[in-house]
Amino acid sequence: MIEPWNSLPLLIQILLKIAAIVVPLLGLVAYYTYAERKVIGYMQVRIGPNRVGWRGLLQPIADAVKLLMKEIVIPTRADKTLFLLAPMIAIVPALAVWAVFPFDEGLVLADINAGLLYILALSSLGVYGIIIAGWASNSKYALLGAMRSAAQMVAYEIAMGFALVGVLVAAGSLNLGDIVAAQRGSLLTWFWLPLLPLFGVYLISGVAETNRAPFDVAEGESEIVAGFHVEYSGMAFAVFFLAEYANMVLISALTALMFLGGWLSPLPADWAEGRWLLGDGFHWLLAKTFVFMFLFLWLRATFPRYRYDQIMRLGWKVFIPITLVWILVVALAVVYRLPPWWSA
Amino acid sequence: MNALPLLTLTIWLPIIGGLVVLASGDQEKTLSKWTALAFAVLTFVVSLGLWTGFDPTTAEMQFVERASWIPSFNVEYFLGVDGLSMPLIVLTTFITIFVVIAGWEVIEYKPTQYLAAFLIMEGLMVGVFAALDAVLFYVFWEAMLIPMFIIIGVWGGPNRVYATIKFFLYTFLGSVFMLVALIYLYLQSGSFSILDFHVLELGMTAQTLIFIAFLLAFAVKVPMFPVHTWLPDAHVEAPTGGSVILAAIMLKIGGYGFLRFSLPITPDASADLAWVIIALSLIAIIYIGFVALVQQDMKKLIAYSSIAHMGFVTLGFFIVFTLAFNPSVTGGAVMGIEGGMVQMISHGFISGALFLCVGVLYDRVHSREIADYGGVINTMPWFGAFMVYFAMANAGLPGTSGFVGEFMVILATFKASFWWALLAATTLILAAAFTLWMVKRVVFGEVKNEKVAALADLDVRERINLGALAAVVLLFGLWPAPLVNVMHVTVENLVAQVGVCKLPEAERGGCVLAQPQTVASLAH
Amino acid sequence: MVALSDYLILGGLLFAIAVAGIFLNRKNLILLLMCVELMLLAVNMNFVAFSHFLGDLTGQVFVFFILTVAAAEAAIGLAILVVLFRNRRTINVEDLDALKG
Amino acid sequence: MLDNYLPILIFILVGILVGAGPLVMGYLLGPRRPDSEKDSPYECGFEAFESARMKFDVRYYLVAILFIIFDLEIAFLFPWAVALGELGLFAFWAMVVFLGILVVGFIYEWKKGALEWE
Amino acid sequence: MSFDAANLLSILPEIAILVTASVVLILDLYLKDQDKGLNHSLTLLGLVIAIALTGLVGGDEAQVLFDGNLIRDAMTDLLRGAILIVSILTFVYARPWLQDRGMLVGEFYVLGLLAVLGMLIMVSANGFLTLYLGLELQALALYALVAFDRDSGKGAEAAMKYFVLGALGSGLLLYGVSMIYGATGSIEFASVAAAVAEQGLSNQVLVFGIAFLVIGIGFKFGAVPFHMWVPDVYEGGPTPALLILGSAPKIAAFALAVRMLVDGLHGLHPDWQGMLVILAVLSMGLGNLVAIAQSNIKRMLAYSTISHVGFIFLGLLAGSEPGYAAAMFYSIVYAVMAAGAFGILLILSRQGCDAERLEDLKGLNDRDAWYAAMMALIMFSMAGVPPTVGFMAKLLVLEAVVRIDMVWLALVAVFFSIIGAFYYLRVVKFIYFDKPAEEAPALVTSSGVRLAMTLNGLALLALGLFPAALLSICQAAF
Repeated sequence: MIEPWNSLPLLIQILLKIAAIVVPLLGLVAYYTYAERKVIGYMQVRIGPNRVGWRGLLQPIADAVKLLMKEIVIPTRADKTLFLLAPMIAIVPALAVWAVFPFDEGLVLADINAGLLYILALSSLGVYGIIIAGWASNSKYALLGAMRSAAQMVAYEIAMGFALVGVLVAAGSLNLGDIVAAQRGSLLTWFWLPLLPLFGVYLISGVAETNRAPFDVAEGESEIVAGFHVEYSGMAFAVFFLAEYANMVLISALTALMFLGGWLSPLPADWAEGRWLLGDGFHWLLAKTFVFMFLFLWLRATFPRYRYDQIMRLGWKVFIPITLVWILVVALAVVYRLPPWWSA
Repeated sequence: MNALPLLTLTIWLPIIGGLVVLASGDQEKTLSKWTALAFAVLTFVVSLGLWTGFDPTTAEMQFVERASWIPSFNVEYFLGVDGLSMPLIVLTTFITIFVVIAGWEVIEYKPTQYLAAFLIMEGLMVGVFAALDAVLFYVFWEAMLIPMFIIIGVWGGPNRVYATIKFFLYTFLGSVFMLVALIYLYLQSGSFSILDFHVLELGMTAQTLIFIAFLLAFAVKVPMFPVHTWLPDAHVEAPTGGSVILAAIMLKIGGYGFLRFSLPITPDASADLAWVIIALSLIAIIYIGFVALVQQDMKKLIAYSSIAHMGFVTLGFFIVFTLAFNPSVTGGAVMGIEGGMVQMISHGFISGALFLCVGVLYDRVHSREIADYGGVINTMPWFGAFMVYFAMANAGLPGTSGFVGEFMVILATFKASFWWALLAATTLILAAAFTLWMVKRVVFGEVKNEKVAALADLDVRERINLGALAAVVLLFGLWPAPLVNVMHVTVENLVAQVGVCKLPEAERGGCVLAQPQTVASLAH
Repeated sequence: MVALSDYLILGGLLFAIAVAGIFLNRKNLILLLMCVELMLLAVNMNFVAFSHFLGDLTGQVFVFFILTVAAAEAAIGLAILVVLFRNRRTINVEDLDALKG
Repeated sequence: MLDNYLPILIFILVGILVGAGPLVMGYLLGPRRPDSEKDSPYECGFEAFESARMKFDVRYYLVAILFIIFDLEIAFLFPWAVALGELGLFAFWAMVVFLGILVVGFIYEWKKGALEWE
Repeated sequence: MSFDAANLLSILPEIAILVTASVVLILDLYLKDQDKGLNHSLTLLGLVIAIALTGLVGGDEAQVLFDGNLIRDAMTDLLRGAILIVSILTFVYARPWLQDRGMLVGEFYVLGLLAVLGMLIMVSANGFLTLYLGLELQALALYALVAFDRDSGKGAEAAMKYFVLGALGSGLLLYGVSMIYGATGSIEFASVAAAVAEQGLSNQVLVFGIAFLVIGIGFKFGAVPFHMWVPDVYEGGPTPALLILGSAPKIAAFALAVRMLVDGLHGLHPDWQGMLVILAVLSMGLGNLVAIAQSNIKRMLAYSTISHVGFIFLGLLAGSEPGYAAAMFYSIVYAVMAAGAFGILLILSRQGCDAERLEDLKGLNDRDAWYAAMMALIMFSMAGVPPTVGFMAKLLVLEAVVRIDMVWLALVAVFFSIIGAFYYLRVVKFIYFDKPAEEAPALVTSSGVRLAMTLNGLALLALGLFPAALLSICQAAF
């Protein structure tokens, strides 16, 4: 490291690092919303936003400014403290998880061994934001949405957790860096293949966890207006919005990390290593993440909304059995050192 | 040593009989009754073997049976009899026959359960007399309460629940403290054998506490003066058979307990506190005698008379200590205890018979009030004769067994103190007064009402019953020797034992008892 | 450095709050359930602290199991609560007076 | 090791700021024009009949309870999963037993309809 | 740890119960209503197999298993057997009641079996952790059982109270355990004992821990002043649940106390002895006194339980091997008595109305003389009247207390047992001395119940007459 950096106080160092994560992330989130409208627009043979700036590129900023200027309406019968606390509870974990996220070999703010646990713990907190929002609003729709959302997230969290167990069995570590390292080899040794069912379960659960279409019954405009955030307006609403998209980014990134080898290059290592951009690197992670982020949008444009009972059935009756079975399969494979993944 | 385990047989035969009768249910009542009677008679026959095979020349335990029961606590199935317990066992088996006969036709509600209860009871009572292991003794002693509780509670009079619970709790209360004392003794001696307790050295404090614990148990059972109140209630409410067993045998268990436990185990404390017992006995004799005088209820009257008579028993037992202080007197101690024993046995016959008499009346008229009767002899000459006879015996008429015991006790007391003897002798007047007055009112005089007029005289069953008892009373009244003979050696031995100071060396100075060399003189 | 006693005091305080909550709370059964959970968490605090200072993992394993049991307990507690509510239409502690206590 | 957690703590604080910042700004910049109609809960145009804090379906509780249980099972699986490679076959069979019991419960719930929504 | 067959062999009884519970749980889902009796048969079969296995794996030297988490010794063998046998009785008694009410469902059996499993684990625990897990498994199953009758408001309230106070008890216990762990650095009894022997009373944390431990044990036993839940649970809970709750768990609770206080903390005997003395005296006193005032027989039995707990504590506090053996004897005997008493209540209950009032026992002798006799036996046994085994149990604990020169305590105990005799006698009074009510319905019974009750009642008598066998097994355990 260069000398002036090391002379900075530790706190400043950390803050700068955090800024280096958060600022791009927020930008990404902002433009994710723009991308969503654009992508879906094209899929529906529309153009999408195109007025503000070149091809509508300033649209997210305009949205932000607009929301800033709006009144934050707090319903009279709402519980004011909780009402304002809820969006914060939603966003804090969505941001804080990135603290342990490795962007490249060794490039991580806090390299803790229980990284995955930390992520799991924090992302579970997000649901409190939603429940508290629904409760604090003191509105039927909000409450109903919150309950639905909670039940749904809870159901899929189980499936997700089981899927993660599979990853852990395969990787033998809770450290995200190690998990990526365990996938080193080739495209075929990434975990998506040996853990294919878990990969699918994880991805779909991720969609459900973020309350995204086709699992968006918690907000389902046509059913319960806007679900848990029906009473939210202005920046309070924007914060929820941010949180949702930040979570989508997170899920995409995690999927890339755990199943698609993270920053590993898909090209044969002995050949690609050293060649610019073809070797391992952050850009690969980014690219993989974008694939999944795109997938989120694609799903929304393509699938009709699931019925609530179908959602629950899928979570409990399909995913959990699948994951249980596959965990045992993976465990056996690990115990018996099944090649090519665990021959070591 | 007999080949047959006679004691075991005497205990378990009736219990098994009771279970057989119980199992037979109420379908074949007659058959069940005959079965019950058969078992009762059989048991009596077996117990006669004890009498005939008994060796009166030794104070050793006889017919001993010993088997391990709870080895880890050294508890044994330890049976044996000596001159004190053997007559009581025979008394028990004998009386039970009459109880079975007395309940023959009278009991209509679940008669088999009734008979079974008595048979089981018989076995347990024999067990109490025969047990030489403290735990075994205690088990029989307490177990006895269960059938009695049920007998009074189920077949008793209108106020039976109160009476039976009172009876149970009183006796239970007394005996649990005895249990603690027994445990203490076990821990001191390392065995639950009563015979081992007899030779145990104990400090004065321990002796006193143990004595009090025993006193509580036995005094309630006897019953002695302040804790006697359960008895009239229980007697009044109990069915005839229950009253007979209560008076004839259960009370004796208290007296027996004094002889088996209090005197030999805690002689020093007994000596120390003998005055209390004697005082209470005298109160029982006189005060209770007066109480009996004013009773309106025949059963209550007999109950109080029992208390008074039992006062004689305890008096006879504890007078021994007063005599022990007085080297100039000889022979009285043995006589006192023997008198008490004879009194117990004779009272067993007499009070049993009296309760049977009352039962006879009650079965016909369903009243026990003296006032409801009068001139019964006109309609029931047989009955009248028996009633008068037993009343005389109760009052201690010479020639009946009642006289023998009382006379011996008074004689012994006289040796100790003239005044005590005088007080005790008032019973001769009092007993005569309350018994004969009752008889006068019930049996004699004009026929009082139409109920009495309609009375039928004794049937064969009742005649046999009362007749047999009358014969025994007469027999022992005229010829008490066989009774006294069997117990004489045992009692002498007991007195000798009581005379030995059991305090440990350190406390020997506190010995109030006669020194060993005078024991010989005490014994004769 | 935080001393062992500090952890223990914290654990003790949490425990005391929980126990006080169980006895003082007269309003809401849910609160009661939460107090029960708090109590177990206070115990966990103790275990973790001891485990750390003893350098022995057993305590943490114990915590793991306590957590599980606490969850199961919460599950049963909630289930009973639901049954109770269905029958009595209340979860007010003071309304639970059918039994004399 | 604890040093690793300091950035996390700070990150969380930053997250709170990022969350609170927009709210504060929105509060400062946005207008405030309270209105009884506007401040009433959304209700399709008419007055609310009853408190929104209504009783909800008992099945939500059921899901919550099931979640607690399953989530903890997962918690048990985590350390097992990480250490499986070292522990070998014994750990595998231990977990088969564990999961077997879990599956028994799962089948029970399934057949009992606890997992049905409609 | 390796995959050791010896480890698994020794827990075969537990495995059997677990398998049975699982099978019943699953099978029940596929059973038609008229075939639900199969649950019952399977449960009994499982219990019988478990008993057989207990005999099969038991009897040798003590074995410490699973890295010191479990132990199988003479005490384990005996208590396992006792728990299983009592449990068989309870399930047999419960069946007609359940059938009568259409509640003959698998869940009852599964919960019951899980409770049994928890108890089995408790008696074979060799460390605080295993003990705690067994305890909670038992407790959770019992909480659910008390709330089993879903339409009973009283049942739910009882369950709630049981739950909250049970959890509180567990919490206190755990708090104590955490202190002991902190002071000794181990949760395994043997090492705790070693550590205690080393540091003794000097460690304040340890003493603090013991206080909480004893309070927790008090809660689990239902000893005064931690007894508040007992009467309410007994009154409100459905009788079959009480049958399970009131009988075998006492044996398990005894194991809990012995494992903790004796195996682990015997070195601190003077410390916990004092606390147990207080608990014992209060329990015997309050239990017996308040029981007299009860007109509800279930409440009465609750207070009677409390008083019996006092007696069990007498044996425990003696701190000697005979004392522990006596307490063990007492708790086994109590479990058998309680099973019988609740069994009779079940027989007297009928659809829509449980036998709860003392009056419901009226004239049982006329309705069924045999059951009357059995109930009388049970009551006399509870009162401690010879020749029933209740007397022997009391005798043994009293002996233990007198042995340590606490004669005053023995006197207090016998005093309260006399008071206790009164209300047991009252029950006998209702059975024998009163006439049955006019509309007294038929008894709910079956030949199985009759057989079980006969064995139950006669066992009390037989054990009273021949206590040596059971007693020597109890003594061998220490």
